[in-house]
Order: sequence, then C-alpha cells, then structure tokens
Amino acid sequence: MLRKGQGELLSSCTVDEIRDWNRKHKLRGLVDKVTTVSSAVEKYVKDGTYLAIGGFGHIRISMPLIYEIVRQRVKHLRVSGHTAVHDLDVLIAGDCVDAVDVAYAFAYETRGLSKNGRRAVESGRIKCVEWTNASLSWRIKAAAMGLPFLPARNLLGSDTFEYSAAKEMECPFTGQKLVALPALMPDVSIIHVHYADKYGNCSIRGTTVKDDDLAKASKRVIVTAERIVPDTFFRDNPERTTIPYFCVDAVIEAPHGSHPGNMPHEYYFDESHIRGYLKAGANEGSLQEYLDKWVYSVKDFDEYLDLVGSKKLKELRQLEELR
Amino acid sequence: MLRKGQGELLSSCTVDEIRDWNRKHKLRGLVDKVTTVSSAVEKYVKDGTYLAIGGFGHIRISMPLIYEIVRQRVKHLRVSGHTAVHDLDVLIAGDCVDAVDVAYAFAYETRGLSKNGRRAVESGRIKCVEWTNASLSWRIKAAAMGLPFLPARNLLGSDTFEYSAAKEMECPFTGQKLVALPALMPDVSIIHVHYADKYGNCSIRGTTVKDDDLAKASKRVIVTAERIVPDTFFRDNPERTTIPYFCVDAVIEAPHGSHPGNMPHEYYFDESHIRGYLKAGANEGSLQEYLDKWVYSVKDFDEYLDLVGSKKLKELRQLEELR
Amino acid sequence: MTSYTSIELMAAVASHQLEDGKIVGVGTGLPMIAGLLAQKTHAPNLIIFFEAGSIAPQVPTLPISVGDSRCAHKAVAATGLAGIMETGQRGMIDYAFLGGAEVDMYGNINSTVIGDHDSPKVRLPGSGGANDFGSLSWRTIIIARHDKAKLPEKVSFITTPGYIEGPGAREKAGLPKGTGPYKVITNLALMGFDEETCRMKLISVHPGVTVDQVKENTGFDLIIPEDVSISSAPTEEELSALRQIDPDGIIIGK
Amino acid sequence: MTSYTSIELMAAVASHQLEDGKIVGVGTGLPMIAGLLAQKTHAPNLIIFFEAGSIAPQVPTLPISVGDSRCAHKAVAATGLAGIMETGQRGMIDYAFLGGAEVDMYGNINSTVIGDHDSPKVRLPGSGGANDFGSLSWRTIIIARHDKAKLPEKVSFITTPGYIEGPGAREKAGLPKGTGPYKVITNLALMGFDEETCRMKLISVHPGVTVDQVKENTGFDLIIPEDVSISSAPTEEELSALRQIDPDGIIIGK
Repeated sequence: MLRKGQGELLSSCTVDEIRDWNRKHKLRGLVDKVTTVSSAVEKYVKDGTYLAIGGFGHIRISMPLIYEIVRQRVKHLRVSGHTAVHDLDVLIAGDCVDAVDVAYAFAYETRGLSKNGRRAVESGRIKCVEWTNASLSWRIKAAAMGLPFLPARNLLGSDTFEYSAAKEMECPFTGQKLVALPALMPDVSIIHVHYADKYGNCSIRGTTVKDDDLAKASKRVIVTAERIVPDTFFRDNPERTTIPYFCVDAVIEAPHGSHPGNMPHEYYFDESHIRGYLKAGANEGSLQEYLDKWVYSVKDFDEYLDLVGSKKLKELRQLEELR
Repeated sequence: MLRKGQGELLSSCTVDEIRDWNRKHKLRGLVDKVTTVSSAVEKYVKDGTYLAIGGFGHIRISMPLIYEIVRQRVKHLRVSGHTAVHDLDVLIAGDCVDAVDVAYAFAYETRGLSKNGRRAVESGRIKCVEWTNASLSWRIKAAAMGLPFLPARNLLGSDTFEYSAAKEMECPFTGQKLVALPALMPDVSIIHVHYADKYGNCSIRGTTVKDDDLAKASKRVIVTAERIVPDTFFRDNPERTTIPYFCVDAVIEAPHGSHPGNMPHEYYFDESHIRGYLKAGANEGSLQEYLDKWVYSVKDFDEYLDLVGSKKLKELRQLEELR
Repeated sequence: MTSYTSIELMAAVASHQLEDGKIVGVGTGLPMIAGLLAQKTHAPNLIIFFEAGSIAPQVPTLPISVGDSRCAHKAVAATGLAGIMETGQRGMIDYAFLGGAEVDMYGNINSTVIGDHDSPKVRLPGSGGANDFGSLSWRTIIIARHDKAKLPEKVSFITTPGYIEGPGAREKAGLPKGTGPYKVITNLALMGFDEETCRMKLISVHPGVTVDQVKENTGFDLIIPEDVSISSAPTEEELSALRQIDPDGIIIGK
Repeated sequence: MTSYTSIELMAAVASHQLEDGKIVGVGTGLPMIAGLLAQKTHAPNLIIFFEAGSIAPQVPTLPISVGDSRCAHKAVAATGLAGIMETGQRGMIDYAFLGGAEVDMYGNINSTVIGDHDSPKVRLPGSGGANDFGSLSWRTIIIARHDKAKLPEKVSFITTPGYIEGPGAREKAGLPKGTGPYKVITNLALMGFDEETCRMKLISVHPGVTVDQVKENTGFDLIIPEDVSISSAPTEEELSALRQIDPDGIIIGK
C-alpha cells in the first residue's frame, strides 16, 4: 500500500499550465526591465499570491520588496518556508500570510523562536503544511525542470510526510519505495542578488540556496540587486550568470537590500536591529510600533536606510569583512 | 499499457550499490591526488569498464587519457555517447569499444559522418542502444542526485524510445504519461577542465555540457587540467568550482589536453589534423598508420605535443582568440 | 536578377520562419546559418540556444560544432545540455530548428539508421538533441533534401517524433500539448502541416520550381492547396549577410 | 581540576564522535561548535557541509546561521540546499549532527510541534534540513537536553525518523539501507543504540553523574549495559579551542 500525506497542496498548477504560462507571459527578448519596488509589488503581488523568497531567511533576502508588500497591505499570501526566518516573520507581523509550506519557520536559528510567528500558528491564524528544506528545494527543482514531480529518498517514515502533500511511489526500475514530491511553481518569487543587468541576468556570490531553480520555477520573478551592471559583466564571463534574464520580470537596484539580514561579501547581520524586532514581537502592540516606525512611516527603502543611518551601514560592512 | 524500450541497460548498478561504493571508496578528506596519465589509466580503466567522457565530443575532451587507453590496449569498453565525436571515434579506431549508449556518435557535426565509426557499427562490431542528449544528461543527473531514475517528457512516441532501456510511467500526481530514465553511473569518467587543484576541485569555463553531474555520478573520476592551481583559486571564489574535490580520484596537469579538439578560451580545433584523421579513417590500413604515428609511437602526451609542434599550438591559440 | 545557390535560398526561406523576440534551439549546419541570418536581418532580438549550454551568444564567425567556443561567444549564460533542455521542457523554447536524413508525411524525422537497427545498412549519428528539441519545443522547423527517398511515406526509424501517426498521437504518447512540426524547408519548396489531418502540405514552391516537380519528388501524397505561392528569393541584403556569416562557404558553398 | 560548563562538556563529548577525513553535515548551534572543535583538535581534515550550500569552509568566527557568510567563508565550493542533500542522497555524508526538542528510545526526533499538529500547544521550527540529513546520512548524532519530557518513550511528532518502530522499520519505510541514529549526547550522558533492538542504550555518564540519575531523567526504559564508563572531561586544549570558536560565549555560555 502506497501512502500519501494528508497535507493540502497549497499551489496547484500543473506542468502543462506552466508551459502555457511560459509561452504566453514570459518575455524572451532582451528587454529593459528596470522598475521600482512599489510598481513591481503593485503589478505582481496580489491578495492570495503564492510567494517564494530567495536567500536563506535572514541571509540575502529582499527586504525592500518584503517591506513594500507589508506597506501595500497585501493579504492571504501563501508562502514557501524553506528556512524562512526574518523574511516570513515580517510578512506575518504585517498580517499578510494565511498559510505556509513549512520546512523551517517561526524561528531565528541560534537566536531562538519568534514569539510573533509562534503566536500566529498557535492561534490558528496560519495554516502549516510540513516539508523539509530538501523537499521544498526538490519541489522547486521539479518545476524548474518542467516536471510534475521529482522522486527522492527523504521524508519516508516520518510524520513530516504524513502532514505533507507528498506521496509514496515505487521505482519503475528497482521497485524500491520512493517519495514523490509534487512540483512547486510559485506565483511570484522575490530574490535579492549581488549583480543584475537591466535585462534580468543575475549573479549571486556564495551559496545559491535554491535561487537558480526558484527563478526558473516561478511564474513571475522580481529581482532586487545590490548593483545594476552592464550586460558585458555577464557576456564576458557567462559562467557567473546564476539566473538567466528570461526568468526575470522586474529588476530594481537596491543597495543594502538585505538589511537587517546578512549579504555575503557585502554586510553582516544588524544584530541589534534583529534583537529589537524579536523583542517587539513579544506582543502585538510593540510589534505594530515597530512596523509603524520602520515600514508604514517611511515612503520607501531609501528612507528606511536613512533611518538605519550611514554609520551603522558602514559598521555592518566592516563586520562582514572581519575588520 | 505502459511500454518499455527493448534496448539493453549497459550499466546496471543501483543507487544502493552506489551509496555503498561511495561510502567505501570515495575519499572525503583533502588529499593530494596528482598522478600521471599512465598510472591513472592503469589503475582505473579496465577491460569492460563503462566509460563516460566529459566535454562535447570534440570540445574540451581529455585526449591524453583517450590516447593512453588506446595505448594500453584496453578492450570491451562500454561508452556513454552523448555527442560523442572524436573522443569515441579514436577509441573505436583503437578497437577498445564493444557497445555505446548512443545519443550522437559516429559523426563529426558539420564535417559529416566518420567512416571508421560507421564501419564499426555496420559490421556489427559495436552494439548500439539509443538515447538522446537530454536523456543521457538526465540519466547522469539521476545518478548525481542519488536517485534510481528521473522522469522526463522527451523520448515518448519515438523509435529512439523503443531501442532504449527507458520505460513509460504515470505521474503519481497528474496521471500523465512520462518517460522514466534509469540512472547512469559510469565506472569511470574522464574529464578535461581549465583549472584543478591537487585535491580535485575543478573549474570549467564556458558550457559545462553535463560534467558537473557526470563527476558526481561516476564511481571513479580522472581529471586532466590545462593548469593546476593552488586551492586558494577556489577558496577565494567558491562560485567557480564546477566539480568539488571529493568527486575526483586522480588529477593530471595537461596543457593543450583537448588537442586536436577545441578548448574554449584556450585554443580552437586543429582542423587539418582532424581532417587528416577522418581521411585516414577511410580504411583500416591508413587508420592504423595514423594510430602508429600519433599514439603507439609516442611515449606520452608531451611527445605527442612535440609532434604537433609549437608553431601549430600557437596558431590554434590565435585562432581561438579570433586574432 | 540576383544569382544565388539553392542552399542560400533554403537558408533565407528558413530564416523567414523565425520571429523576432523568440527563442530558437538550433542544430548543426543550415539551421545555425538560418538563425544567424534572421538575427542579421528581420529578427535582431531573436535568441539562439545551443544544446551544449550556451544562451543568447553573439556568434562571431561560423562554428564547426553547436558546442564549440564560437557558439558560446559572449553568451549571457553558460549552462549545459540539461539546462537547455529543461528550459525547453518548461515551455520556453519557441522553435526547434532541425535537419534530418528522412522526413515523412507526419513530420517524423529519422537521423538514426537506414535499414534494420541491429544490422544497419547505414548508421547515422542518432538523435543528438533533436528528439529533445523536437519533443519539448513549441514548433519544429525541419530542413531536408527533397527527393522520394528522403521524404518517404513513413520513415524507417522515428528518431524525433512529428505527429507520429496523425491527429492526437503526440498527446496520446505523452508529449507536451500543442507542440509539433511547423514547417519543412527543402531545396524545392516550403511546406507546412494541415491542421486537421496533421499531414504535410505545400505552402510555396521555390522560384523556378513547379508544383508537379514537387509532387514527383515527394514519396507520399503531399497536400496541395489551391493557393500555392512562390517562395521569396533571397534579397541582396540577405545574400551579403550570408557571406558574412559563412565567408569560406563551408555550408552555403563557394 | 579543570572547571568547565555542561555545554562545554557536551561539545567535547560530541566532537569525539567525529572521525578525521569524514564528511559531517551540521545543524545550528551546538552541532556547529562540536564540528569546529573536532577540526581544531583530533580531526583537522574533518569536512563540514552546511545545508545552505557551503562545502569545506574555513569558518573564521562563530556563525549565527548555518547559511550566513561565516559558514561559506573560504569554502572550496558554493552550491545550494539541493546540492548538499543530493550529495547525502548518494551516500557521501558520513555524519549528520542534529539537535531536537524531543528524542525517543528509537532515536526519532521531534522539532516540529508539541500537541496537535493543527492546533499546537507549542509550534517549533519544523524539519529544516534535519529530516534530510537524518534520512540520507550514514550516521546521525543527536544532541538533546536530558529530562523525562525531552526523552519520552515516543515523540509526539516524528520530524526526523530514527529507527521509527524498531528493527527493519527504516528499510521498510524506504529509507536508504544501513543508515540511522548513532549517538545521543545530553547534559548527563553519552548514549548509543543497541544493534539488535535498535533501542537507545547508555554508553557513558558524564563526570559526576550517576547511572541512576540518568535512568530517573529518561522517559523510557534505557538499556544499561554492564560496562558503563565515564565520559572524558574536556581537556585544557579543548576548552581553549572552544573559547576561540565562541569567544563571546553565545552558545557555550560566558
């Protein structure tokens, strides 16, 4: 008897739908896609969108886009939570989220659990479907490969499987039991990168986490970049293109865009900011004060950075460079 | 009714076997693996070995290892022929090959068919199982991922499928018909790269073809490199590591190692050499003369390069750089 | 009147089938030439994929292989076979541009073997990336020589499936919906496929070629519509672009 | 006698389980410290993988996240989650080093939820990469706090399977052969697993801890062999290495 998980499949498009989507909606030509944070969010991130976020929860995350989603008060998001940390937590604080495909969430690694995230789940405000980091990565890879599923050898024998939407299957060659992971095609992905050109070619330094596959798997991709560079940056060394331009729908230059998160080779965590946020998360009142100050009262990410201050930004760079 | 191809599976180890192999035989630590072409071939390439070759048939191929396999008169090889060109053809000329998993073989792209390759198949000396370039790449990727198979959407409805060892299957989620491609785990892979360190970390410039996956999929990997570099080359920019060291069993420095093939950013085809070879392939007598001169009568690849001559090598570099 | 060779004419007619701003995966030889010609004329933002892994290169001079360094020159990204074909598998490749030794009335292509598979009369190279491009791209354009042997009723080996046995057969086999052969360009004519029967039909004959000549040289019952036109001859601009692309006449001839 | 904290002792005992020249995938916190300690003492050629994609880094100072730039510092290769876990899936990861909120007698780990899944008493982070590392690596080492609640007979939710319900259960579930929990390190003792029954058994008690104390604080019937030894206390060398690794005492305490 082959088992199946009882969790809901939070995203339901099939590979034939995604083929049709890609045929009709994704630009193939080299076209200038530079835009602004507010118009990209307005255009692509709707109530009920299934959202995936690049990076690793508090490393290389696109905070300009996350803050703007909160600012525009988008609701009922479903979110892919492969090591979701500050990215998801801020969206939960802004009451943007209804459901999460959880691999890791509601916590801040060595800093401990997030009271805000826990409260949202324990009160029933947010529905959780269980996965693992590799499962979500492989689900995304399946979509990136244009496949309806990928087989794997994790998840089996666990309650994580029982509360997922995976299925058991038999290998057509060896007969062995495998898990079948359904493709995950987010409606929108937001990815912060080191370098992008105006067409959307992107380069990431350090670990990619799963962002190369994520860009290919998603119906829409919004990229923020520390720097916009000429396309010769990629044409001179095409090996460094992590994401090819035709995956990307919108490009925005956003230096310091992962603050208060870490951006490898650029700046380290703003630990005091993150600890302040976690403390504010203790109750809804202080959390709303935090959002008022850092999100609702600033017009955009430039104003936010002014609030952070140049001195702090310089310190975070020195910290990253181990000076 | 789900169909299956009638072709033979030329390589038969299962993922559990490869897990055990990897546990027992693959070194994990950072260990100096620099050796010579002759001892690497002697140690790893046996009669009956299933062999895969990196690069693209006449681009970025490891000619020092191919010539040495011929020179050591290894027999009964089974070979993975994803765009196999000069690499496979020389092995056939040396009568080293019994069977080929063919995607593309016995031909030289714009230069036309190879008489030597055709003769070997048409006379029944070599058995062919049919695949396609993507099928072989995905079979290798399955092994690299530690999976017994990968699903795909090519091959269906073709005679290529009928003469392959693939099977039809149904998607556990959508019910749609898919092809199941069995994992391909070569006994030995030989890969020519731009840069390697002594531990086996490798960097490839330009297209990877399938060599990142191939190195992970194979039981043994022998690498030749245009240049051996210090490990800081990789540690300073870990994004450029195409193949991590623990996949690799032997490393040999071999400048001009793809001659007469193209090496991107290094040198272009030696067209007159290749045309001379193809002409020699018209009959067994002239082919043996070619091998006598270029393989059997030289001790090693250094002596071979002397025969090619420095003037020619310089010209090929100028040609590559479009000078 | 401008003079041109049959190969130049085929390259020009082939290039006209490609749209600006679309992605085409091209095979070795004439398909490559036709793609480069389209870029230099009516489709400057046509994006070329080469199966070895190069994306949107700026090909500086005629390559010998679809995987050589010319084909990856100034590409915006370098990936591999799987990277290219997975992009096709998720519906991002608009045109596949293939050659073939035999093409039949349903656009099935043989590039594997003439005669019995296990003891062949002629062993050909096999699929390469053709089956993959042809299975996964939206529209397949085929270039072939036009005679009864090369255009038989049924190919002796389906390397790359066209419409297989007719309407619905691709979908039934499990291939992605809405894909299949689109145009066939030979040295005599340009052909398409009838929407209802999926059979090859004549669109235009090349200058100086008659419909009867085409019928006589086709190994099956080609659909001849009432409105057969004449293919446009290559323009001066196209001929000069072709000579830039292949100055030594390696593919287009001297 | 050297003074040390309970956390320092756990880190030292944990580090002793790792062999030189092997690959370990480590989770956040104490597992990371134990891996770095092993490198600085008896296992200089121990290779650390971090799940976000870093391979064999030279970690310069204590990271906050397994995915931050410290964890990728001077790595020999940078890949992603899939790259790491596929390496594990093909049998290349020798040790997985995990923490857990609950661990039961078969080494099953809960890090997802206390209480009912859909209306939980306490929501924990979930698997992260734990289920993946624990399913695919050869040997899983677990670090946990030692009390009846944290070491129950049966975890309330199996996030990461140990031996599930006993002998043969992993293989029956489809998990790779020959894998499973190997050691458990708590603040009181070092434990292993009985080969025949797959149940947790005591190996050594930490200095100053009695076997009875261990039994009293365990929520199931722990196998107590005759030859229970005493865990080695951390050496001066280990303590000084630990203070280099975590100079601010973020994990090991001040």
